[in-house]
Amino acid sequence: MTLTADDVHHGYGTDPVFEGVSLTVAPGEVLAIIGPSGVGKSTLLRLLALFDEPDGGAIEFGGEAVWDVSERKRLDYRRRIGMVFQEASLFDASVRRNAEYGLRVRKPWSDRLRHELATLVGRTNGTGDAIDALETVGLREKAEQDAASLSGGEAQRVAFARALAYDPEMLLLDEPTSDLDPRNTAVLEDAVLEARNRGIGVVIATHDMHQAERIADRVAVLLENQIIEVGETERIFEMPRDDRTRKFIDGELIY
Amino acid sequence: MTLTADDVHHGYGTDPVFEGVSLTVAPGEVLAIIGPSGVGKSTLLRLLALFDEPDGGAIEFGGEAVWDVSERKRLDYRRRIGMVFQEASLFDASVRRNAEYGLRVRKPWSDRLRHELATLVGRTNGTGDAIDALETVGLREKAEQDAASLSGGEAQRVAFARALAYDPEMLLLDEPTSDLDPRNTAVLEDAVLEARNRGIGVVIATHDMHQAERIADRVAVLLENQIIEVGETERIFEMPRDDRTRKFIDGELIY
Amino acid sequence: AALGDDGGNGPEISGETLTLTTTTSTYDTGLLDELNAPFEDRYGVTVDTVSLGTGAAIETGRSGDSDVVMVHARSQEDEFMEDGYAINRRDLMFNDFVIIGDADDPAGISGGDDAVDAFAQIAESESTFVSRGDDSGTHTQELEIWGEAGYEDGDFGEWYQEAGQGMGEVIVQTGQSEGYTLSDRGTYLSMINETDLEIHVEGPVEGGPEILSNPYGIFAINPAVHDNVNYDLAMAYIGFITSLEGEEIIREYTVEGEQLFFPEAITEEPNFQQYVPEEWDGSHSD
Amino acid sequence: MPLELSVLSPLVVDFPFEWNYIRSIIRVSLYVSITAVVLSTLFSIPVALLVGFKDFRGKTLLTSIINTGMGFPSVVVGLVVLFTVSNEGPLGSWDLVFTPEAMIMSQFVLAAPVITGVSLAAVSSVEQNVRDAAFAMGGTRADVALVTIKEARYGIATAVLAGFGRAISEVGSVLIVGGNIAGSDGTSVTRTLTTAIQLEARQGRFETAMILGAILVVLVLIVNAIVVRLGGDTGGNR
Amino acid sequence: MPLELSVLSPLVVDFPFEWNYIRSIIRVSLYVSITAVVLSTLFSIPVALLVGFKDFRGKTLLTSIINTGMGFPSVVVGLVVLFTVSNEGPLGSWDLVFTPEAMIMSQFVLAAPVITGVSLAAVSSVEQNVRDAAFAMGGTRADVALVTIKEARYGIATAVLAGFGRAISEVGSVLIVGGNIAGSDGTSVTRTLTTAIQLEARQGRFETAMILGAILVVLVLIVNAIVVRLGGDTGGNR
Ligand SMILES: Nc1ncnc2c1ncn2[C@@H]1O[C@H](COP(=O)(O)OP(=O)(O)OP(=O)(O)O)[C@@H](O)[C@H]1O
Ligand SMILES: Nc1ncnc2c1ncn2[C@@H]1O[C@H](COP(=O)(O)OP(=O)(O)OP(=O)(O)O)[C@@H](O)[C@H]1O
Ligand SMILES: [Mg+2]
Ligand SMILES: [Mg+2]
Repeated sequence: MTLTADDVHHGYGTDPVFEGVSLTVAPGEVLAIIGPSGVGKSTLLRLLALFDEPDGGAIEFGGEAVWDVSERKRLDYRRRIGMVFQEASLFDASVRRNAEYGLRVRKPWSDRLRHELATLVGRTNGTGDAIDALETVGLREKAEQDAASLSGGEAQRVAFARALAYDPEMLLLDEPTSDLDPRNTAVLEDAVLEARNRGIGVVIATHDMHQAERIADRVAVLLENQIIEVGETERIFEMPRDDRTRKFIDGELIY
Repeated sequence: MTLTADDVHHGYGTDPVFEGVSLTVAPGEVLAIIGPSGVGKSTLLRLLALFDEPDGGAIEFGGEAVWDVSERKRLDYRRRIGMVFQEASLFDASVRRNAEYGLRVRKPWSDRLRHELATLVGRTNGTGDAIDALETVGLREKAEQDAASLSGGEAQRVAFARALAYDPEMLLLDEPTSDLDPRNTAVLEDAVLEARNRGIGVVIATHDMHQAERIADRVAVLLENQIIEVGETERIFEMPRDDRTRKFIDGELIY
Repeated sequence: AALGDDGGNGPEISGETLTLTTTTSTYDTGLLDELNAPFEDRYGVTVDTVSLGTGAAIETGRSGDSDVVMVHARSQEDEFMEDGYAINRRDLMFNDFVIIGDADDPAGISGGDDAVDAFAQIAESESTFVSRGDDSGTHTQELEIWGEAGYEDGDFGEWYQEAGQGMGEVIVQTGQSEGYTLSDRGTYLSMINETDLEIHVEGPVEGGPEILSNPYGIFAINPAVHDNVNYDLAMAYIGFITSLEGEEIIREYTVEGEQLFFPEAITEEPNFQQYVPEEWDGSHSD
Repeated sequence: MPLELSVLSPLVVDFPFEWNYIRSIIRVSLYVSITAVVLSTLFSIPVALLVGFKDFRGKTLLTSIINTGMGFPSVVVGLVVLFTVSNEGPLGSWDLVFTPEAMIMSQFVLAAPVITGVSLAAVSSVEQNVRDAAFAMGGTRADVALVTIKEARYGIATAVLAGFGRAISEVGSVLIVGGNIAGSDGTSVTRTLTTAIQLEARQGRFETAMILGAILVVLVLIVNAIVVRLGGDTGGNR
Repeated sequence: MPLELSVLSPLVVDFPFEWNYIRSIIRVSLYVSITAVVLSTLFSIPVALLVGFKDFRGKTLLTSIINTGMGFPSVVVGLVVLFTVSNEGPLGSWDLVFTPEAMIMSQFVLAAPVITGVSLAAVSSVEQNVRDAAFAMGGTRADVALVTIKEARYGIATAVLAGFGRAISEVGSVLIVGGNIAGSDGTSVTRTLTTAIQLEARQGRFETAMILGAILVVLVLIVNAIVVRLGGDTGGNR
């Protein structure tokens, strides 16, 4: 299923953040969004995750404008998207319950109630997929720890596992490795590539140019309220058409 | 003034995080602490910032064990330290008030009260140093924005400016550029180096090996509850004595 | 100093405050404002009137928190005197109790002049009866009538409800329950515009039986027990309201055109009984 | 000096009540207040969530009105409920005057603003990003509401306890709509602990009033302990 | 059918009071409740901060006791204060019986647990990392406390309003310790709006009780608006 932003305008109050942004991400590809701090990467990902209705333009999922359909239908779309925020945004509960959350909300209420009661009386069985996802990010043994007591990088990995656990069709990642050391970054990148190979579309906002080079199939450059350039990763990094792109990549662009 | 950790032991509950960590940072040098996610870098910085008393060992400032002196004296020490957290941890107020905070708490209560009253009736004059610090991180024009509405990278820069504003003798930075693009990273690194040149001692916990190479005079490698190696940056990166250091730097070490 | 117009012979009390505790039913008739205003003017003092349940009013005196107490519960007043807390008790005035109830009169007691019979009829017809249930003067009197009718506490059925509240609340409650209750005439008259209840059996003021009479007493708190009480002012107050002038104010106080209280402080007979507990045989209780 | 004595030695006073009487009063008190608080909670939490997270014109005004409700004088609430259930009132045919159900109505009116107001403050302090996370993981509105309640559980438990405290401790309205009725067999019909305390105090029996007060306080303590246990939090730390 | 009439037409009733009388009652009500709430706030917020952020044995118990205090029956509080200030009590020589100051004492006891309990929930929800930041920037304990209060300002404002609501709306204790005294010239000495309402209600004058109730509610609304303004928050969003 293709996710598309079509000439999207958006802003907070009177200040516009974008003026006409268009973007497409297809199944099985990784699209990196790069751009300086405060340019609107997180805002764009929130729009793609169907959080807020854009001020103008359309977000389309499989060709359908998601803000024109019923809320019920939009919920279905949302449930096919996994989102990892820039802040870990974990729930005040154990790591395992965090990782299971997406699976839990997809179950009928009767099952959930039964499961809560079982938890109350102490009989709980961890959901396999959630534990698998924690395993992927190397935090299986932290499953019963309180999420609030995790280190910065651990929290970030749990947030990633939480989105991976329910196996979405589309993954939106906002700086998912900003707090990670090289090895854990590699683990996450492997997981992203593995997801892509399963046909999942991935959008990743990143500041790490090396990361974009390593995993992105295509790169979109967000600058001055617009996507000034989008193309194959190699092409963008090696021969950017826009001079500002080159300057930004080289860390010379001042904002 | 030299900041020293002398054979420090610490942990949460029964799980130890360190078993005997010793470390010194002198005025006018940048010490980078590197190590995998969850190893205890943030915990160590909190100890150096005099947040928590270590379970064992001593933290010394200018040769004096800071947990043996009066609370009043310790406050003086604390006020000579600037700390930037891994999370931005901004106050729910304007960017300017965040940046001014360190200066504000150093004023006598009568001045503070007078200033609050002036603010209430609308007559406020931004403190020069705070505005300068915001200028340094390129956020002067965001001074009146609500801190809660900043982007991830903007918040991180404000947190840095907040610690810089009151001109501490020692700067403790926990992943200060994790959410920043290359250009803003360079701006912060310049500010750090400029501070070092003014004789300020800097400890920076970072996952970015390139960053450590760029700005650190010395590097300490934290692994397996210990500092396994500490030395000149070039030496650590080019000929680490410990095999684990090399593996960690190359991103091969699995935890 | 603003001396009173008693010529300055009495103790210097100008500017002081007298605390009077009384029952809610007495207070709610509004009589006390009529009495206090001229007293305050004359002596240049202030009267703080606190209305409480009968028991609480007396208890407040017992701890020395009030200076003068006005209630209508002779047996409790007597006990208080015997304990040595109350002195210089005077009979002040009387009015009477009336049996009031729903206009439809389900027990058919209207027009009778025997309170005991009326109570018996209420019990037999199992009509709702709302009792004060709070050991007040009114409640004590009610229980006495029930006793005469052959009912002791505990003989009652579902129809008998103890409200445990002031007279005003009980009248409201009786109106809602379409039942009967015993009320002092003063409170009933002061609420006549607020209730549908009617008088079915009159008290002695209107020629009814003596068992429905309701005498009020007033006494000072013994300054030998509580040296902080304002005894001089208390006695000035008692003196004032049992004077000819005070009696006149009481006699002339009307609500809805009806006289509420009948002064009896000044009588032709000496009536020594007003100063001592009833049935006092002259021997010291110790 | 009986007052002084009574303060110093309430425990040596013989227990002055029939157990039967006390038991029936406790039963009425708990039945009325717990029912009222459960109903208020079911009403208040959704209201708090709606007001807390929807933006609309007049929101500040509505918040002020809710907070003002925390200061409704109980006597007036009692009168309003009395009018409603009185023979001539709109619910006159339901025959609710002087019944525990009427008391529940008035305590509902008293407790609901407290529970709503305090819950509103509690849910408002839940970080937007946690709510966003619930939404992003595919949560429906109900799921987001549940997550919010869980994050604010300590504040909400406090809200419920404050509402319960207000309900079980108030005397003005239950006296008016309940009538403080005890049957002639000495068991409570609409007499609660507070109205019984009031009755003892009217009669100047301050020691017995204090004993009833102590029973009430112990009951509240027990209920609080249960709510805290169910809330799953030891309070003070989150 | 006076009840029904009074419900339907409270507004056509002529205003039945002297302004002088009403003014003096309002003055006493506000003086007593505002003083009590200011004192409780000064007491409660430091307690809430201490309990919220210190770890000690018996913390859960203390929290339970505070929450239980929200359910103290006002009549019992009135009696306890009466004993204290009574001629024979420990403060007997201060001559506080039936004074506004005694009423302040009892409302303090009633409001303080509410303000403490709700503030405790509010400050507990302040993120540790914001407190840490204040400390790291060189803040003293007082500075960290101030930051915490500022972050929790909406919850604390709600706490103060809940305490104010409890104080100004209660009738049980002020009746006992204040005595509901009005001078014979028709000005209030210790009569508050609630005791005046109670007085009207027990005399069956429900319309006038309702009018006084409306005045009380309007007062509370005004005070709430002022607190919200001072709190600097429109409520509901942070
Ligand atoms: N309050 C706490 N209670 C229990 N365990 C904790 C607590 N805080 C941290 N920990 C644990 O202590 C370890 C060290 O945490 P710390 O935050 O110091 O790591 P770090 O090196 O900064 O990691 P990162 O690079 O991911 O930020 C982690 O395993 C973490 O789970
Ligand atoms: N709620 C808000 N109200 C007002 N302005 C906002 C709000 N949220 C974000 N902004 C502003 O919108 C701009 C874009 O923010 P956004 O978070 O999308 O940036 P970003 O590209 O993700 O930046 P970063 O790389 O620093 O995370 C920023 O300038 C920010 O200050
Ligand atoms: Mg962002
Ligand atoms: Mg860390």
